Amino acid sequence: MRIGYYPGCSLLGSSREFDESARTVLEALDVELVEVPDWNCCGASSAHILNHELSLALPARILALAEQAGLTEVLAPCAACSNRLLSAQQHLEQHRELWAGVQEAIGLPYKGTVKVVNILEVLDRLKEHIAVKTTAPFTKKVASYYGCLLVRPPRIVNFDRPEDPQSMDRLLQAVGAIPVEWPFKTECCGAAFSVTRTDLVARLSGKLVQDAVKRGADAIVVACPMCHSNLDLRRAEINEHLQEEYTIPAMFITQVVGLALGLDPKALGLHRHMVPVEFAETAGALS
Amino acid sequence: MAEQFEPKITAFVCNWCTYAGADLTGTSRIKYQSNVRVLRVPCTGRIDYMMVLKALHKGADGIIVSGCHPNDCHYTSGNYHARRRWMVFKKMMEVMGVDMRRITFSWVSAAEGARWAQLVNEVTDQVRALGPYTAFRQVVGAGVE
Amino acid sequence: MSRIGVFTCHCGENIGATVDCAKVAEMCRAIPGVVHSVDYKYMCSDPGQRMMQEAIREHQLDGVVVAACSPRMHEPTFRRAVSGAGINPYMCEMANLREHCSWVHEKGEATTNKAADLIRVLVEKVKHNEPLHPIKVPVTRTAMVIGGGVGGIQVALDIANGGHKVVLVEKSPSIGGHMSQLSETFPTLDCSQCILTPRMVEAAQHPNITLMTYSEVEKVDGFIGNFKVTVRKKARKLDEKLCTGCGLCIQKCPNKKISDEFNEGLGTRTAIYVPFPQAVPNKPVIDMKNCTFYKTGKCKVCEKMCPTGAIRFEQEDELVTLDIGAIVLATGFKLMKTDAFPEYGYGKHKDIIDGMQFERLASASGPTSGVMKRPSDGKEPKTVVFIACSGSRDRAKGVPYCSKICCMYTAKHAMLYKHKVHSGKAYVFYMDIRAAGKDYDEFVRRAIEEDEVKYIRGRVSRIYEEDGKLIVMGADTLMGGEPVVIKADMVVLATAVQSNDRSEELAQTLHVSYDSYGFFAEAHPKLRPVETNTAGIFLAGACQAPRDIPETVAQASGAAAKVVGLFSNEELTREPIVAVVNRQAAPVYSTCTGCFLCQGACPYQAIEQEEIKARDGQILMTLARINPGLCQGCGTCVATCRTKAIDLQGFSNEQLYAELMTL
Amino acid sequence: MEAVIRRAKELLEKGEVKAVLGYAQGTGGVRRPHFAKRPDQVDKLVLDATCAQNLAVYATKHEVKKLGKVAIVALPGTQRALIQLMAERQIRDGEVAILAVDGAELKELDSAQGLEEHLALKTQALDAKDKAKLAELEAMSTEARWAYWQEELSRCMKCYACRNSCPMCYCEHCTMDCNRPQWVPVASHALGNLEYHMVRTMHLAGRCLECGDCGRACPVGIPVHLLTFSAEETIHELFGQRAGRKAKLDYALSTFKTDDKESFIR
Amino acid sequence: MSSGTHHHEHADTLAWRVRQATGVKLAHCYQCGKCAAGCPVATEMDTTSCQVLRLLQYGLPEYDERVLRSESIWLCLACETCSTRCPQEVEIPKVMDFVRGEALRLNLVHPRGKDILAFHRAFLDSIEYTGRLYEMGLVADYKVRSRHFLKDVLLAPKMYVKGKLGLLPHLIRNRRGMKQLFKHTIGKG
Repeated sequence: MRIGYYPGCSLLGSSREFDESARTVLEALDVELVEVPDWNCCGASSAHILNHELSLALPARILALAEQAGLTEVLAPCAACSNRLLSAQQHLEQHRELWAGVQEAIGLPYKGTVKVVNILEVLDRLKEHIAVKTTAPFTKKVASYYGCLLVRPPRIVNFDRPEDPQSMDRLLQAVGAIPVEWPFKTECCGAAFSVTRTDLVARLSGKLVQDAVKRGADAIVVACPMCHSNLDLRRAEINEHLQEEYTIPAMFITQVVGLALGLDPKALGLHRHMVPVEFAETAGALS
Repeated sequence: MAEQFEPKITAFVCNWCTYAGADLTGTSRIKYQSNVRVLRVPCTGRIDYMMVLKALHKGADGIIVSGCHPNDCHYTSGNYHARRRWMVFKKMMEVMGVDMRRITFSWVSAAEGARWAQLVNEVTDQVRALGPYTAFRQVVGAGVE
Repeated sequence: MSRIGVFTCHCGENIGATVDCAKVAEMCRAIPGVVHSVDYKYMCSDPGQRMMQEAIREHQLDGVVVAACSPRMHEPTFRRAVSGAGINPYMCEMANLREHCSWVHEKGEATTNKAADLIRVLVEKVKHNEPLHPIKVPVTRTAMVIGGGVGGIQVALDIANGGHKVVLVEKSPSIGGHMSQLSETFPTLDCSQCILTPRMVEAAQHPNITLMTYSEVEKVDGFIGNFKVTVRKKARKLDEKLCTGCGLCIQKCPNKKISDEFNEGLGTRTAIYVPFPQAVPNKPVIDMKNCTFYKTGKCKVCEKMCPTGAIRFEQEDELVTLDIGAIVLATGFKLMKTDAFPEYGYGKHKDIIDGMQFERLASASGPTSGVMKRPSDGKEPKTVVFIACSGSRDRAKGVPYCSKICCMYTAKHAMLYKHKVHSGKAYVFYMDIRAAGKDYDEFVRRAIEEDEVKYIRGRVSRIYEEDGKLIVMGADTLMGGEPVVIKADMVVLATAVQSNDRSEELAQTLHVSYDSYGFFAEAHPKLRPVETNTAGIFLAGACQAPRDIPETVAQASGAAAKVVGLFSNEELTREPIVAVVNRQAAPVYSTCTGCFLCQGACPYQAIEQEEIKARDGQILMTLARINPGLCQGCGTCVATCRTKAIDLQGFSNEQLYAELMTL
Repeated sequence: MEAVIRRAKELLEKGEVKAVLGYAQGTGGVRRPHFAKRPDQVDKLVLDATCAQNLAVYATKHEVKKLGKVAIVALPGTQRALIQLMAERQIRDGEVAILAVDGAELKELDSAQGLEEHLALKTQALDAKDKAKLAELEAMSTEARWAYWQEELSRCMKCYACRNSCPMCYCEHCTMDCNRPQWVPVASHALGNLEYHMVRTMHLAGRCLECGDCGRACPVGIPVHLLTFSAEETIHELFGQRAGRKAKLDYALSTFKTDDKESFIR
Repeated sequence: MSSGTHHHEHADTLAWRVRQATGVKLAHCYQCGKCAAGCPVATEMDTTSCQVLRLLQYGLPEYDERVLRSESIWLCLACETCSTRCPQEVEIPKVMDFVRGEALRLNLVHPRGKDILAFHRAFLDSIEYTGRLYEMGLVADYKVRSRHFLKDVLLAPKMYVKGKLGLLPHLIRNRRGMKQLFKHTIGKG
């Protein structure tokens, strides 16, 4: 399988391990990733909060570049990125009158032919493959955390079901994990307020951490760098807010799959977490 | 003062909505121009395009075709069938070069007395402004009837 | 050459003041074919009518134009008058000099001329009028009522008491419908079964009523007064005549763990069963899907047990065809299921139930004998949340309409709960309280004021489970949308009322129209609420739109009255304003080409096939034939017919052509 | 071609059909319809690009019907005509053996259902010349269009060649001949011609197979086919359906959608 | 279809501008409160989502201004929980987006909204110059703009150790293109 790849900014920085683990795992599954040449930031929430046209142009440039590179499908592991790309794409689909302006802005032709997919969709396709290749079943209780952007708004992403989604759970079961019955799969973690309203993030993400532990989860599994940084980078604030030391790690789905495939924890970037992943499998990685 | 042109307007209306609506115009004593001659049929579904052609044949300068609003048809769907027929008829007439500004399709319900008066006045004024439909009259004239 | 009389009416000042009636009468004398033309102050008055009749005789008139008010006003009057003088009523037309002329135009020559024009047009029409005669259709005076709920039972009883035969068809093994599942009824809180069961028995025993339970309508042919209905009697696997209803078979049936429909899945039943103790008829059916014998070929315990040997394992469905004069649809409704709500857990929480399930929990005859126990663990719920508008008024995930009965039954449920669990807390999330009805609002106020049910105005965004509690996340819009979280033991969703399963299918079988939600459509939303657009088929109850019991019963009696009215004569007479396909002598037979393009255009399925056969029975041609019983005279087919083989009596091509040619 | 002839011969020899209707060499290079009633008459059959006429027009004629089952060499236009005729109950299944010819491909069918499946695979498009002409008309002013047709129709002499050539004008008693009332004047004068062509167009709207025979048939070269074409295209635009494709009657003008657009209604 | 003429919100109201820009018709909201009920930050808001819609429904200048000046519009996380559950399919986040833009344009941004704004500005600047987000730069820039110099001083080094904070920005090749892109979009307004 050959597929376009748009890592997005945070996978170059705060969520490097997502990029690393995604690349490692997909390579192990014989997927060839073709990085979108000279890609730019999708604009995240900032662009669409401040300027509508900008929030269209930035994703449009990425998609146009992908088209130019002859890609028909682009994987955007970052849920925020894939959501932005999809919304822009759909909006442009419905408003052809905007194309001229956008194309002028990005200085590229835009055809809107590229299909944007998220990491779960790609892994789901490889489920059998993964099952076969699983050498070290990840026999932990996990809280599968989808967050907002993977499933909402349904009319944009139309992926899985908007409430109590199942795709990640199925995937986790495939690698031996035991998903706990968890009501907060799609509760918001505080998202873009990571820097500006850390207090809010602490409260919202705190609720998640607390409940996941209460329901016996050993790890929270995520597919979104924003969720991850809020649950991992912000753990100090969370624990302070909850007045308790929560050590449950937040792992990227790609890391979990990676471990199950018996890949090197370091290659999966497990050593980069603020909240250590103190499972036997990863012991080596953390020394 | 020069005699102003008085157009001949023929209206085809259904019995249950527009005819009743026109009755209400009367009972409400709303005045409108007297150029219009109303032909009553049970339902717009009954209105054969031949009738419209014959009205033109007899020198109508303007034509009104009106019935129940969608959903209100006394016969549940006669007006829907009529609506389709008109769409195709209108296109055919346009292709033939007939001036469709002279044919007005409308919905007037039994409750819309004022609307009927307004419709008749609008059409009458519009057609008066257009002047006599000489193009068609010439054709009729050329035919020995 | 026709001899037409024109009678111009002044209508006092109404026409006379604006139109010069004398002049009009004068002008009309000049119209070829007009042999008599007069004007008169009040043509509709007795002397006016008498004058007209004398003139008809004196001048041997064969057609009449009355130039007066709107035909929609006095056409019947004057048609009666002329027929009194011995000419066919349909030889009389009216020119509308009042509503369409004198009342809407200024006095003056133009107006007077217009008046004359209007008459001229109708004179030409009358010249082409044909004497018409009312259409007579024979009526089979047996009614069929489809659906044996409270509505259907009421219709059946009313018609039967009116002295006519009724066949009551019910798809389930017993009549009674939803009402038999209810515990108490609003706003009186009287026991549902106590008021319903006597009616059920009465219906079963009524000499004029034939019950066909466990039966479904399969096919309907014919038209008003003359339907042929095919009913499938599903095999009960039982000889009803032999069965005494002793219930021994039920006691002994080894297969006891089948989810019980009557108790909405909250209880269990056996494979051979009667839905509920008061069932009518009180005769069991074997549920083949779950019967051990049909699954394994062994068992037959019931057969061994049955003292009268009534069990019939080999019994097959039976098709019965009946002659029916009128049909009443009373097929009721269904409730949206709790699994339809993503944000409420897709139905995975046992303790989130729907209204009908609550009725069973509250019912003395229910699975808990009326004791409040929540389904998951049988514990008594201390806090119960009721959510109105679950799926109703929800264009996104439910239905956009208001289900109408929920406000009331939710209040009732909260009340019943409080009466059973005094210490309990009852919360109701609502958007509006729609309690328009006799003693309805008082009832709701009682729930709030006396039983201290807490009403919160807001929708619930989400429900999830935590530590055995259901966390209900709502908001109070009367406090600016402040979030309200309630930890509940049980949640009752007042789920939307929907049209019953297979209602579209049934509508198509009967050729009645239905709305986009599958509710049957009434012929006129205001003036013909119990009729359908198909003559002879009527509506009662929630199959038309959400309805409560009083409304259903009222409408049922209304429908019954319509049927009894229809049955009051052996024949029904109808206006002869109908379409006809022309017929001519052989070898032409008709100008109809048998293309049947007209068929689709008919709103009433009135166009049938007619085969012209030679003596040897060989089919010479197939023509369209219009069933005068079904045709309502819209004329859409006439305008559709290319060869003008179809014409509309009273508005024929010749009449309209003649009118047009005088313009 | 050979395949067609071979099959035609077979059918006649086996007596499966009473006649085969196809094309034969006419005078001056034109093709004329040819009835082969005996195997030896089959050799006359030709089939090439110059064969155009819609042979379905004969399928409804008494003379043909009373022969019994006949085989018809059916080019796409003829195929569409035949299925439409079947939908309008003018031909019954099995009454005609259809030798459906599409380019080199030959397929034998004898039921409407079979035809529907066959036609479902085929696309149908106006020929470029007609498309262009329609566009041109569209572009004209109302007055210009009026003038154009007046000019064209001035040559019409109501010979009814267009009517007779049309497979869908099978009515034995055409409105034109109906005289109670005489909606359309019989005489071939400006009004009579205009109304005739208007009515013809309306009668074929939703039923025209766009075979173009009417236009070809006109002895004075009036492009009457453009009228029915534009009507048919209108139907397609408005209601997304085409005549001559369905086995079951689906006539755009005897059905409706509650949300049919009605922008034109005041 | 009906003879009645369609009546739109008055052209100078915020509601009307919302409709023009986003296509969201505020009249659709029937104030059931489901949005607020599920909103993760409803408790933080001075004006809950359904109140915001309610105020807009009035079309009164003073109420419009109350919305524009509210903190709520800056607290909306665009998590789309409300729009996903709204029975009337009102796309509330779209409304919030637009209203924020208006607050900015009319210079009515709530004091506490300014920090959030600062962050987004810093974010976009970072992209404008480098094409990709330069987190280190962003944080620094944000601190300057928001004057929260001490925020996250403890976190940054940890991240650096974990290799999560590159000291140098990632640059894209076609930076002129990026400039042009900004000029043609946000640069216009």
